[in-house]
Amino acid sequence: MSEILSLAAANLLSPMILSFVLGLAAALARSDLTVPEAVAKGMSLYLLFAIGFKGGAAVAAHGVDGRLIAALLAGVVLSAALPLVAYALIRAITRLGPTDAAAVAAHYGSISIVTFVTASSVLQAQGIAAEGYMVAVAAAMEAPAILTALWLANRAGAERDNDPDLWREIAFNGSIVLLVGSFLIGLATGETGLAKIDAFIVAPFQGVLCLFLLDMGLVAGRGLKGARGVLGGGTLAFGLLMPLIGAGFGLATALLLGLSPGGVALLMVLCASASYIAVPAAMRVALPAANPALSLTLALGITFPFNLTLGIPLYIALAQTLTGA
Amino acid sequence: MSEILSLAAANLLSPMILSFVLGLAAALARSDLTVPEAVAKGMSLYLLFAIGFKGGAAVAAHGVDGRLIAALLAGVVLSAALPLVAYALIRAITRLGPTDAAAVAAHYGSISIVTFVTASSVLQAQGIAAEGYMVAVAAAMEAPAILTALWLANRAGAERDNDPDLWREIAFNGSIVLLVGSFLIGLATGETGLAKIDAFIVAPFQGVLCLFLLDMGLVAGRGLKGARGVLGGGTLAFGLLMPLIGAGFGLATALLLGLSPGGVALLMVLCASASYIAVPAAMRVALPAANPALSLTLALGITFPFNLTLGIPLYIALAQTLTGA
Amino acid sequence: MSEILSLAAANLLSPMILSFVLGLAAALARSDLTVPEAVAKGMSLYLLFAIGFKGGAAVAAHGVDGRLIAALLAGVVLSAALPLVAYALIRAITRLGPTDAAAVAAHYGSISIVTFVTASSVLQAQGIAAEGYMVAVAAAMEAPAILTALWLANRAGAERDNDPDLWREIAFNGSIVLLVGSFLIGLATGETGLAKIDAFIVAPFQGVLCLFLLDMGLVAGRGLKGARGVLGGGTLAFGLLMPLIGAGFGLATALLLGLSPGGVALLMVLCASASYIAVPAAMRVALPAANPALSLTLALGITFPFNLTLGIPLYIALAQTLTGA
Amino acid sequence: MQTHAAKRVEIIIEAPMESRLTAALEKAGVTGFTVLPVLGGSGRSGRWTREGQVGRSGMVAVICLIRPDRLDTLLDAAFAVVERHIGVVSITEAQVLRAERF
Amino acid sequence: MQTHAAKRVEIIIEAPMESRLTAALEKAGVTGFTVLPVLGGSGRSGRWTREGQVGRSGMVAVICLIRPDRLDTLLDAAFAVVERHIGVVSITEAQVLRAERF
Amino acid sequence: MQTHAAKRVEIIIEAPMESRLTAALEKAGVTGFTVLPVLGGSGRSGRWTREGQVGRSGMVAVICLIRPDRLDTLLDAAFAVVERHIGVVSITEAQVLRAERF
Ligand SMILES: Nc1ncnc2c1ncn2[C@@H]1O[C@H](COP(=O)(O)O)[C@@H](O)[C@H]1O
Ligand SMILES: Nc1ncnc2c1ncn2[C@@H]1O[C@H](COP(=O)(O)O)[C@@H](O)[C@H]1O
Ligand SMILES: Nc1ncnc2c1ncn2[C@@H]1O[C@H](COP(=O)(O)O)[C@@H](O)[C@H]1O
Ligand code: NA
Ligand code: NA
Ligand code: NA
Repeated sequence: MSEILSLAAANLLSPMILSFVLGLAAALARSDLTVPEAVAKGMSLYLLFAIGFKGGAAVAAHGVDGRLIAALLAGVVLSAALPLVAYALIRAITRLGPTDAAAVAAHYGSISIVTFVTASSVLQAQGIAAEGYMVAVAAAMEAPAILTALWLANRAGAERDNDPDLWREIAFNGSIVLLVGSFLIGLATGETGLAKIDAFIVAPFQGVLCLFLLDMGLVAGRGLKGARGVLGGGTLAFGLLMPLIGAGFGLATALLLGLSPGGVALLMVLCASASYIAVPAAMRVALPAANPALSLTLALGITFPFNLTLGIPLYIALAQTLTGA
Repeated sequence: MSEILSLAAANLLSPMILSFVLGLAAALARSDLTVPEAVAKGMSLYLLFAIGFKGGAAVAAHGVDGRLIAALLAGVVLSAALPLVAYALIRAITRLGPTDAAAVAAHYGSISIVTFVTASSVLQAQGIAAEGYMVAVAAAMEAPAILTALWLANRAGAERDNDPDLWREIAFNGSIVLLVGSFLIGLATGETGLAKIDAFIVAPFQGVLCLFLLDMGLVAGRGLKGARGVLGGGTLAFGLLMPLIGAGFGLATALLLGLSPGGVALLMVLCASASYIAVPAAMRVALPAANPALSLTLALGITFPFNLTLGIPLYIALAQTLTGA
Repeated sequence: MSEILSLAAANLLSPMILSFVLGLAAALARSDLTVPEAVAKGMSLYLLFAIGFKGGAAVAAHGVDGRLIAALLAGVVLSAALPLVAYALIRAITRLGPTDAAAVAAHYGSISIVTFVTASSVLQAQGIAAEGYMVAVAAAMEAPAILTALWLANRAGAERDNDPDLWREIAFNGSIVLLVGSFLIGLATGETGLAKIDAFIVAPFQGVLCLFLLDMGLVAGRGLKGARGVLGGGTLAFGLLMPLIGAGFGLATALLLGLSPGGVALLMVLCASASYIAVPAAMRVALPAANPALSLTLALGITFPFNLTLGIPLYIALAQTLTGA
Repeated sequence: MQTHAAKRVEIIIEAPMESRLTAALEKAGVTGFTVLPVLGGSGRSGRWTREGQVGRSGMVAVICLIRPDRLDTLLDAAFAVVERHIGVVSITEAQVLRAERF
Repeated sequence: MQTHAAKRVEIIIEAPMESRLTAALEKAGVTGFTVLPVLGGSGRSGRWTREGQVGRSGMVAVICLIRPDRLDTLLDAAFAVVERHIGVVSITEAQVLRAERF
Repeated sequence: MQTHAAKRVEIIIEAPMESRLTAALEKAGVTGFTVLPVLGGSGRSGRWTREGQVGRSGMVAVICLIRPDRLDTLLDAAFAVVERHIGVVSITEAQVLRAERF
């Protein structure tokens, strides 16, 4: 326990987390500090490209693990199943109607790639290895949750648009395509490819992540300020409970799969985190009656900071203890 | 021959080319992946600044080669003469009218700086030296083609605006100014200057180029999708033949000038490539009746990918064989 | 003297200053070269973050100097007092009315962070150490000048809006928050934190500064071109005299405080430089009748280039001579 | 100078719906429109700015100039898309040059 | 399709004044508006473009669709803010769909 | 509040022509205008978006508020520039505050 706390403290004192805190504080103090939209988007492209490429190169270096397919399948199942848990929980402890509950559930079944990137960074700093293909698992977990959530909303009779383009849009969502594409490029070019571009995607990675988390803090803080009244006690509790429940499912699955300690921690992070990029846009199209501020504030204002500060060190500590590492 | 093929294969398996392919594939699959305009512009400023500066610093280090002036003049002549060849070819094998043919010819006389940058990178990776002043030659080749093309259009009686500002705009086009300016800065500050900023302009260069080529793939792919019907068989053949013809002229000139193997390859690349930045804007002003989609699709959708994937390794192999290196 | 000149010459021949000159020349030649607004903003965020963090990490490494509080207080007093000098001078040698004079005075009491960043870079290149907390002094000097200037305008009966939000906006201005915040992060995480991100904030720093100064040159050049007629001989003289006067006050104060040679030079630079980010926006809100083009052209078109080219080497040479280093 | 009566329709709509709206317009034979970026706004669903979002898709403004007799076709097509979504539609009287273009 | 008379007010104002304008509008009960970015312009205080500034705050355009009877309230609120500042205010007649939203 | 009749002219034009248009306007004595960015559009020359271009110059929208009696001067000046280029010009009736500014 004290070990977890000291890990958490070390995590909190990293430039990355403090940059996030700075952004949060600046937003709450109503500072006009902003990262231009184009720059934030550019940094997220950089992070996706780098993490995908490095994952692919790692798989190329260590050979394809027999568990890759199993892990991918497990990711798809988790992403599709967690919205059911989330939906039941949110209906039980809040007064949200079925449409809003389904939209929130979609966010929590899907994943937050920045949380994943931050966790990978922390693992690397602590010298804990993880399976390179976990980025492919992350990509596989983006979309299935949306299907389950729409099914839930439909079942509850929610008005929803039937839109043939939506499925293509979800499957070829920019972040999925870039993550999978750069993973494949890393896999194809391996160590040789990595050597050519590591001064770009390895060395400055953590620094870019700092500036990106600064922006995430600003956005999360502004979202929280704008959402006074949107969040009640029940929804707040959901935003803190659901990541722990998700992490539990991730932990059990990862142990079953026999992943390495780092891999276990990353699957926990994926299950614990909630989407705030791909899913919100899909919900606007498919469930226009759902309140977008609600899901976004929960995912970005409550769950993301929780995972970033306390969640990640907790999941890593548990993963290490339970794999006996 | 088999050597060329294996070179081409190695080239195709580099992170840079694969990033371009990823962008192309994402666009064709109608993914919403996009690089923000400001970020793409920022990366192109970076690439121009870095390539110009390194060229200048190389000239400062190795001394001004007596062939510099001759190479510059040859570049101007090639840029002014190639539109005549392109015009004749396009009129012969397509049904385009004189205005459209002249506009296309302007694009092919001018150059694509990204193709040049990629070729420089490939040469460097293979340890083949090239004259540092080739970037100055690239800058010199941007504009003359426009003059020839306007003369051709005029002769054919095309309606065109006589615009006194146009010439200043072409001569002080942003990419020419930045390329020449950073070349001069590199020349003035030499190795000392380079040492100060090489962690910025040398180490991450290839990585930035990957992300930039990803965007080029997206743009080229979207252009191709939007241009169904614009390109017939004749124009398509032109887009593949013209780079080879241009490269032939470049090869002959470079051998006459006695350039190094790397320099020969780069002059071939300049002659083989077609502009899609400076020339399109100039054509909109001077030849408003020309269809902009046509030139852009040819230059960016056909010739650029051809040069990037097959052209560059082919030109390098020929340059090495014929200079006996 | 000849030493100052050779220092100035060496300074002028650095890639950074030449990039600024390139931007200036391109703007005056009416080139369409531009750095997208978002990219320029992104680079300025990077520079603020990097300089703040490094300052904080330096303080963490060398221990908090007893002079930190004294230096901060001195900065606040200088920023509040210099507008009085500037106001008197501008009223004496130009025909500007009290409102315009007060607005100009606010700019000169406040500071230009890019001038500070460039001076820090020059010092580092010459191996001259400076107190890490000078970035905190820079942050402290941003705002007080605005108060004095508004008091001056009020006293002269200028029409001005009384706006309760203005003070919060000034105090939590984005650049102040980022500078102070990253300073604190650097202080908290120290050398360990710096080691994690130095490949991002240290190695490429000077290169990014080059591109940023290129943009500053473009903006300054365009401002100068647009402001023909705005600047008379008197205002021009003010733009060249005031930095020297400010530097004098900075010098005297720094010697009193007993700062290191680098610290003396930096305080001179802060006093000599004029704001063109935080103050202009505040003036638009509080003194809408003041002509914004006037202050901006003076600060950015006259004083900034003067400091960048001649001022910085002069201040460094004086600081070294007078501290006996 | 010779001008011709037209309608100027301005549709402010969520960015993820843009491609659906323009597809519907094209299907209805409306092939002329211009898309402008939007920085922020306020309405029944509250205040938003681009800064408060990550994906930051936000909203866009679509402007159509159209012959008066084609207005209803356009409004029907547009309304089918925006109906259940947030956003506003406004119409003003306008004059255009070069009527043959519309 | 059923439309309703409305006024379209367009206010072009310095960016540092944007939050003050929207606060004044909200205080006056105007809760619907859209903010568009501006690249440059020209007026009595001369020509400017985003490229000529560093902070580059520039200007923004605020568009309000409003019921005709609420126009004066809006103009009074807006005028109090823009009065001493550079910028322009224009009003056009418009029709809107879904009047219940305004 | 006192308002004055004016015309609102909106010109959507290719970005490389922007400086030519504003120069022509200024030459014709029109010194007030605002330039807005454009994300994409569709017209007789097909569909385009900023994403489909490299130089990505695209188009811009220029808005002029002008006294009714000066409209023809403006349209003549604008038309001379846009004549052979793609783009559209529309005019709406407007009211402005602070007429002395126009
Ligand atoms: N009255 C209005 N005038 C101008 N824009 C509006 C108005 N009402 C809503 N909007 C725009 O439409 C968006 C969604 O509006 P709403 O559906 O009312 O939440 C807002 O964020 C504004 O950008
Ligand atoms: N007549 C006009 N038509 C359109 N926009 C204008 C007009 N006059 C001024 N503006 C805009 O308002 C800004 C400030 O105008 P001014 O206060 O006249 O300097 C200009 O930069 C333009 O963006
Ligand atoms: N009817 C229209 N309504 C609004 N914008 C239009 C219209 N027609 C053309 N445009 C704009 O003008 C550009 C060029 O039109 P065109 O010259 O018809 O190809 C288009 O890309 C649109 O941005
Ligand atoms: Na999840
Ligand atoms: Na060529
Ligand atoms: Na100062």
